[in-house]
Amino acid sequence: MQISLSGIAKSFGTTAVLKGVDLTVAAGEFVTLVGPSGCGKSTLLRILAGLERPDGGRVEIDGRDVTAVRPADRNLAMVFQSYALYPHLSVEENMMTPLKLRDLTRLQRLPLVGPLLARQRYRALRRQVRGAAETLKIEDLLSRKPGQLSGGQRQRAALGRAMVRNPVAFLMDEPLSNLDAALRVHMRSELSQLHRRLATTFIYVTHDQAEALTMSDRMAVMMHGAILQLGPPDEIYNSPASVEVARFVGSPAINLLPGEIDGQGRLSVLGRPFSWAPAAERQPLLVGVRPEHMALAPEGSAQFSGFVRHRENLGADLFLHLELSDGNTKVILRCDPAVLAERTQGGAALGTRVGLSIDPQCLHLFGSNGRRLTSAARDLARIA
Amino acid sequence: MQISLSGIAKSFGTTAVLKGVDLTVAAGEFVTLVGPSGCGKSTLLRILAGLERPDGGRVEIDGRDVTAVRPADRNLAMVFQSYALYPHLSVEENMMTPLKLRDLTRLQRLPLVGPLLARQRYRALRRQVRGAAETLKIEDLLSRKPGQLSGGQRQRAALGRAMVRNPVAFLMDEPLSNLDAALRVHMRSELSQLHRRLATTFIYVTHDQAEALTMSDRMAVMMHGAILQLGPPDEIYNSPASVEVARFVGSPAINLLPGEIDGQGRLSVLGRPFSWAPAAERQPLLVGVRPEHMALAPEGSAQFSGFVRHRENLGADLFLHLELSDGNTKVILRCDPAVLAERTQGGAALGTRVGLSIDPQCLHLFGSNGRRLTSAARDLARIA
Amino acid sequence: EDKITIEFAYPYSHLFDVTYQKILPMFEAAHPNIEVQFRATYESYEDGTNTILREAVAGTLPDVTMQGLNRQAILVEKGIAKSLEPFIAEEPDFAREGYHQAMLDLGTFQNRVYGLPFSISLPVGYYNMDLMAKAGLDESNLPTTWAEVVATCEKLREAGVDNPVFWGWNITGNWFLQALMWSQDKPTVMGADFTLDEPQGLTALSTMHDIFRGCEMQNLEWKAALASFSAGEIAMMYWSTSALGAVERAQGDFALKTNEFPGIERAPRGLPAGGNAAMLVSTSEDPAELEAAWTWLKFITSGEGAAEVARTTGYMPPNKAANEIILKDFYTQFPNKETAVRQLPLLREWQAYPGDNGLAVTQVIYDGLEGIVTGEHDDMESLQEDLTEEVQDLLPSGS
Amino acid sequence: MPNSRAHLWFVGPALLLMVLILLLPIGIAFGLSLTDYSLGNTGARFVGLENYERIFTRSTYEKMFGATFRYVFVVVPLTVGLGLGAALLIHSLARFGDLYKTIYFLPVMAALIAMAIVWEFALHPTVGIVNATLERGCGTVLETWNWYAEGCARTFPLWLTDRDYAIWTVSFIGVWQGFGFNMVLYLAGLTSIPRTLYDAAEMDGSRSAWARFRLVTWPMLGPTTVFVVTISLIRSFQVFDTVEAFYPQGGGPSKSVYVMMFAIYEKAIQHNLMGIGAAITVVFLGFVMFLTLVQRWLVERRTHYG
Amino acid sequence: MVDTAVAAPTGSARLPFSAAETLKHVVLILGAVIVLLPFYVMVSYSLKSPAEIMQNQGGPLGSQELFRDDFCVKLGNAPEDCMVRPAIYNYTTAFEKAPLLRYLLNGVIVTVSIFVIQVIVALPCAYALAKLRFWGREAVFGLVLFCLLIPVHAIALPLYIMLAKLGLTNSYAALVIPWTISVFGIFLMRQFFMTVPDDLIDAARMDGMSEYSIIWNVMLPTAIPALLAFGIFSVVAHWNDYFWPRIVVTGSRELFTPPLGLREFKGDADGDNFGPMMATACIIVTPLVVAFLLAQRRFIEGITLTGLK
Ligand SMILES: Nc1ncnc2c1ncn2[C@@H]1O[C@H](COP(=O)(O)OP(=O)(O)OP(=O)(O)O)[C@@H](O)[C@H]1O
Ligand SMILES: Nc1ncnc2c1ncn2[C@@H]1O[C@H](COP(=O)(O)OP(=O)(O)OP(=O)(O)O)[C@@H](O)[C@H]1O
Ligand SMILES: [Mg+2]
Ligand SMILES: [Mg+2]
Repeated sequence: MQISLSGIAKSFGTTAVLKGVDLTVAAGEFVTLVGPSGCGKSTLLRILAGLERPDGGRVEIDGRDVTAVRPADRNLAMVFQSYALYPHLSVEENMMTPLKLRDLTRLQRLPLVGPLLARQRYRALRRQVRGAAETLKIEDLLSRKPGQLSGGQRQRAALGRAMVRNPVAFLMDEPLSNLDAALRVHMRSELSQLHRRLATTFIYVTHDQAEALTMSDRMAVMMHGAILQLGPPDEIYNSPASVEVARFVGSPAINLLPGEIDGQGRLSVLGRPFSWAPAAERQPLLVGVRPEHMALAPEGSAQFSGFVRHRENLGADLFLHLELSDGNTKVILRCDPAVLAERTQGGAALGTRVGLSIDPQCLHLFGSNGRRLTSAARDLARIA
Repeated sequence: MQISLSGIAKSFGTTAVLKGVDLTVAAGEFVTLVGPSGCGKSTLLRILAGLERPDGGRVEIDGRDVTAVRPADRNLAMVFQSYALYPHLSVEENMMTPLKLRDLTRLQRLPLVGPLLARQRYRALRRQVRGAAETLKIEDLLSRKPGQLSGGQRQRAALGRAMVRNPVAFLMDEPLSNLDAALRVHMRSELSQLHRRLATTFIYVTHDQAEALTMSDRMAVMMHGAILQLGPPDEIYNSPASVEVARFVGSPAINLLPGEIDGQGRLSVLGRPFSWAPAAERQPLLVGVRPEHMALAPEGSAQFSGFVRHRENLGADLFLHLELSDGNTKVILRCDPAVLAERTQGGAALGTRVGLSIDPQCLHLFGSNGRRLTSAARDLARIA
Repeated sequence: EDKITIEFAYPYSHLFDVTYQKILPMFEAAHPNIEVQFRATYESYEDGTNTILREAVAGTLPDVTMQGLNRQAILVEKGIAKSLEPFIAEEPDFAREGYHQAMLDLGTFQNRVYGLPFSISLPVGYYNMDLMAKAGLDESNLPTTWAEVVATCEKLREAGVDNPVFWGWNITGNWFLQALMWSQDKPTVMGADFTLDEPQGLTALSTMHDIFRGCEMQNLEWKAALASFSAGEIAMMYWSTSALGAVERAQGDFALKTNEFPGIERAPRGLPAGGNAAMLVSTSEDPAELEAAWTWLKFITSGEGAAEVARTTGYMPPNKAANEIILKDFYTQFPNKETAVRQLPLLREWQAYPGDNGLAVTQVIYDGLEGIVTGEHDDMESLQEDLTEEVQDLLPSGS
Repeated sequence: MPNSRAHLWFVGPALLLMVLILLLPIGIAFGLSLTDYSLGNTGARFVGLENYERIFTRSTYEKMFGATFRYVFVVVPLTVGLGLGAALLIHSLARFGDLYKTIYFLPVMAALIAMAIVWEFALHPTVGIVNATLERGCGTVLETWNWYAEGCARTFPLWLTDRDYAIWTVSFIGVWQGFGFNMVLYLAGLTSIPRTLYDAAEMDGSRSAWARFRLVTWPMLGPTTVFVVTISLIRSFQVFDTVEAFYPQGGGPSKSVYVMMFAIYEKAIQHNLMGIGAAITVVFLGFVMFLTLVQRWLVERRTHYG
Repeated sequence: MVDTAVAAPTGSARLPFSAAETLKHVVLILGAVIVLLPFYVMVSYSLKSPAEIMQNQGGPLGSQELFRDDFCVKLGNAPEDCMVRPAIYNYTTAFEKAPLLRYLLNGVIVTVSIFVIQVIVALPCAYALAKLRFWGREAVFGLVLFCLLIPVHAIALPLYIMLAKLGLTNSYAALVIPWTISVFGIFLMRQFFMTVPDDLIDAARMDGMSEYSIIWNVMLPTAIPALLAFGIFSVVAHWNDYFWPRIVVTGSRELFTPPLGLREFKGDADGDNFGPMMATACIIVTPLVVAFLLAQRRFIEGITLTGLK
């Protein structure tokens, strides 16, 4: 079932938080909304859920306009950053709550009398809960209260509460951000697998780009209340539509160097001419190079040189922070620690001067308005 | 000034939290204590600070036994996970507090009268604070209250409070764990640079191995109240002394495969013989391979094969989760997304069967007691 | 047949509960068709009046209420109390029931009877004879004037009694002032005129001043005074007869004697009556119910009903018949209760101050007298002046 | 649900009751304060500001303000101070904290009307347990203290009926009754101070408990203190039960304990002069509101929240 | 000077009773003695005969010698049949003369209904003030703060007149209605609700709960500690209230609340009946003490969470 948001606008007081956002999510898709803090991700999600009413625009689910429909009647399930489990109910009761509210009459919901009156139905509900719990491997925790669970277990219980009712879509607002790093990595793959298994639409909000990159079919990069770019993760990583997107996606962040296209249409970076012409008008540029696309090179064959100012060895990767010879540009480059150790005895000590070369195929060119030059090197290379 | 802990033991109630820990930190060194939650890192640090008294063992600073000395008299500075800034004082006042407590008399500390009585001294203190603030680039924030600062700024203010007094050493208990991912990466390098600039001893507690790996001169891996391995980060990454250390350090975690050394002293992994002999007795083994030391290989030349179960594209890296053909071993391998895209059209789709090869030089062998076999392949390779 | 129910409320449950418990069976035997329902008791006379005023607003008045003698006027002024004249007129031999004129006067306003007194108290002296003996006094020569009292004080103090006297100036604010005024046969208010400005007023104030200073009297609150007296620390205590029960119950191991209230230079010529009177405040239009209320009212204030007052409390019944005929042996048996009866001829009205500010006037006087005890006022003439001015200002003609 | 009208149903009843039960009577009181209404009268005369004029000119009312402020200025600092002190002591205890907590909270729970009578006995000039205990000290070194010697010579003070002592005694009982309440509030405040702040203070070189108190405890208790002081102020301005129980008539020796709330009660209910009673009510409300605003303004700026 | 830093380095080496700890106990015990003094007097008097009370004799528990019950004598019984033990007399009188059981029952009825209604009224209002955005919210909250200042004694008479006009005096309604609105309760609960995460409420909305059931099914159970705190304040205040019941209950004693039981023994100018009075006082305070002991842990926790930190 397709979900579409069109022209969604929302202001709080005088500040416009969303400025006419359009987004269409296909059935079964995993879409991630990513963006810096305060850009309006949560607000957009809450509007979709019906928790907030937009000032303008339409929300459609399966072609039906639900802009004015109550959250309870949209059949969407939401998982919150803080899990929002009812602290006084056991995990089982937590998971049963949405079912009860949907499937039972008011009488049947009564505390003590209800279960006696509708024994059959209760049994059915309990079966449903147990099923979801099995999927999430939390059968053993059903009788515990949220206070007695660890972060990851709470996370799963919250998922369970969302799952039991077979919603049209799952909405998740930074569901992993309260977990510690290792657990976050683990839950990432669990969520992906869950998505594959259930084949339900997931709309996932995060400000952690690693989550967005690894899990989504498509990701939307939001900033200042608008979606800047929407597409599959590798498209966004490899062809960011603007400097802002490029800067936001990728860790460590993309290196941005000043450059220009001269009268002959030739590119130069930091004053150094490059050997090909990106077929654009004469203009100043920002040239983006990801850390993994820079390499140490013997001083002779290097395009740039700089001093090692800091090195971060992550075991598998080594990040060198260089200060280029021009004195005010800093770049980060990634290398394999083993390779580096072999090539430079003891591995580029702090303060040593090293050469640097850039693969021209991997340059991202951004015009003075911050937008990507469509004729950028890499795209050309692809077409070729 | 050298700091040394010897035979530190500590129990809370009946549970022994520290079981005789020895640690010597040289002057100016950056030592990181890393380990899973609850292993006793904070307790050890608090004992060093004097906030907790050990049940047994000695704490020495510069050769002097300070086990029974009050925290205030040890001249150590501590930065807390929650920053522990005094919320009612401005950043400047926060930073001035330790100076005041140390340098001023009771009379001079009086709220209104004090600054009048000791104008000179106050001016000197303020200069000192300003100096530290400049180092940390928070001069503009001096008059703000902690509540008006962002996480990173608070972090720096807390550092500032520690710095002003020129302590013998900085003790830091997970100072970055309350920051978001991007800021954490940034602060990592700032802290390293600070360490280089001040050349003071840093003792740094974290459970985030990325921090430990990137910042420390030496890192100590703690588990269950004991230090399992102490050494420079790359030694720990490349030659983990035990399975536990190997499993803890590295992300994604090291792949562990069952193997054995047969009667002829030949190694086999998952039943597949490898072509060299690690010179050890016949025994079952656990063989560790880091994700970056595995590679996709054409089925023919591959040592193992498996099915792609999940893929995580982080832009710069791509992690493939494979299920090996034996049906119950799962491994993760890292590859370059660009390379992968070129080599396999569309890049190893889910469910496809792929071949896998392992660099035998990069195997880590652990005996049945979990300890590293000292004659492991890589070490041999190095010696050679 | 139909039972008529009437509602009735009275103050001081710990004093009068027992009285009504004894009266009620007798009444029910005599009038089986009337049922009397007791309401929650009033905590005090003030509480009783305030309650009636509130109930008048709420329209939930009882049929018969017992009000402090000096509180009757308010209810009459505000038109809440009903005149009893029509019922008295119906009674063929009302006088024979024993209501004598002095007593009826206590409940008479504008020449119409509104209240029938039920229990009467008068100021008396309580003496700890063991201590008095230290001053060389016995039953036969107890002080009869305030001057003698002050002289006795000195002797007692020499004999080591720190605290020889307690003089109950604070009882309901102005009762003892009226006592000193009536002693000189002077009413405290005449119409809307406060008479404290006359020479008798100054005499009254000076007498108090002499007693307080001459005896170095402590400013005790009643409970504290009672405790001190019971513990045998106070030799002479001047208070209402009504407290006799409480005093006897709590008294320590000494001989207690009550005696007539001393006077100024000579025996008093009059004393204000304390106590309460029954008033008809029923809002019912039903003659049968009013009749029933009257029946009850009459029953408790006359004959056997009234006699129970003396038997069960320190008060005396205002009814001649009850006192003289029924209780003859009773008083010989309990001589301490007889003191008040001996003072009966001195019975005078406990005066109320007219107008809305009546209660505020009492307060002004209370505050003034307190000033004498606490030593705030030493110049009685200026106090006389101040009090007169302030009180006159609050009285209707003054405004 | 921003679009629902739910809040009307939620706030409505409370608002309605607030208006009917609290604001309407205050309105009526304000109206009555301009008249000479007296319960039981059929009508009332409009007298303008005469009632207010009286309040501010008569000496009785001067005493009223005196007594009220004396009470407030004794009771508020002491209940707050003792509440804090007790909370600090109890909080730092390793054990038996619950016991003390319960004991100190007892006076809050006891019916004041009964306790007032008990106090009257305890404070009785001669047989009361207080003076009886003091008397035991006679003949010892304590006699060198002039005040004590005088007490021994005759009696120790008539705590409740001496005009020099009465207001302080009543204040003492107010403190006795109220500090347990503040203690509980402070205990709650103390439990929520993060422990690391004390660690930080320790590391910063605060050696004495007092330094840690100044640096951490007291500032962190700021919001609690604002609340406690506000509540204590309101409560002590509203003191009535003790005064009425001790001095049902007159408001203490020489009106030295004639606090405002008692004045309202005396005028409006005892003397049945609703006009003046209502006028005092209005003045009272004005005072409390003014003080609360001042206190908020003074303290709020220096208080740290969250 | 108080050792507030629990984490002081001496902490772990602390003996059960160090010098400092002992000193604290000394101070606290002294305080406790002063605080308990009137309670000691109360209990002690409830066991004594009138003479012993007045003369301050008989030690802490009274001599328990027989004394004559005047009331019994006045009813016409022979004096020798009316000899009673003080303790027994005081307590039986408390229950017989004042039908104290009935009063206690009334007290329970009144305090419980007051509390329940206060909760029913205050909880939704506090919820709306804390968690809903609507026009006029600040004004309503301002009104709540203003109403906190209004003393009951000042509005007693206008209120009485209003109730009288409705014909409600002398009824349970009269005892309950004026207290149905507790601005303190609204204030306290609002502060608490401010600390409840918005997400929890949104989750309930997503689950299909109406705003109304959110209050009772989500907020109420979460707020139990705060409610307990409020409950103690409310119950203590109304259980002990003497002023208001005295004003509105002028009819039958059937409606008396426990403190009014004291008035049976209050005699003003004519001497009180102190023994039974103190016995009554003891009986009245006992349920509260028990309740406090039971609720104490969560009670303090409740205030801790209400944003008064
Ligand atoms: N109820 C509200 N009232 C006023 N402003 C609000 C409200 N909710 C959100 N905002 C503002 O709207 C902006 C967008 O908020 P939103 O919660 O959607 O951001 P976000 O992208 O989810 O950020 P984060 O990553 O920090 O969760 C923020 O500046 C926030 O301050
Ligand atoms: N004051 C205390 N009382 C009782 N147990 C304690 C106390 N402090 C710590 N512990 C226990 O001691 C163990 C070690 O605690 P510690 O805080 O040193 O762990 P840690 O390594 O710092 O963990 P984390 O990474 O979660 O901070 C834990 O199991 C903890 O529960
Ligand atoms: Mg958000
Ligand atoms: Mg820790």
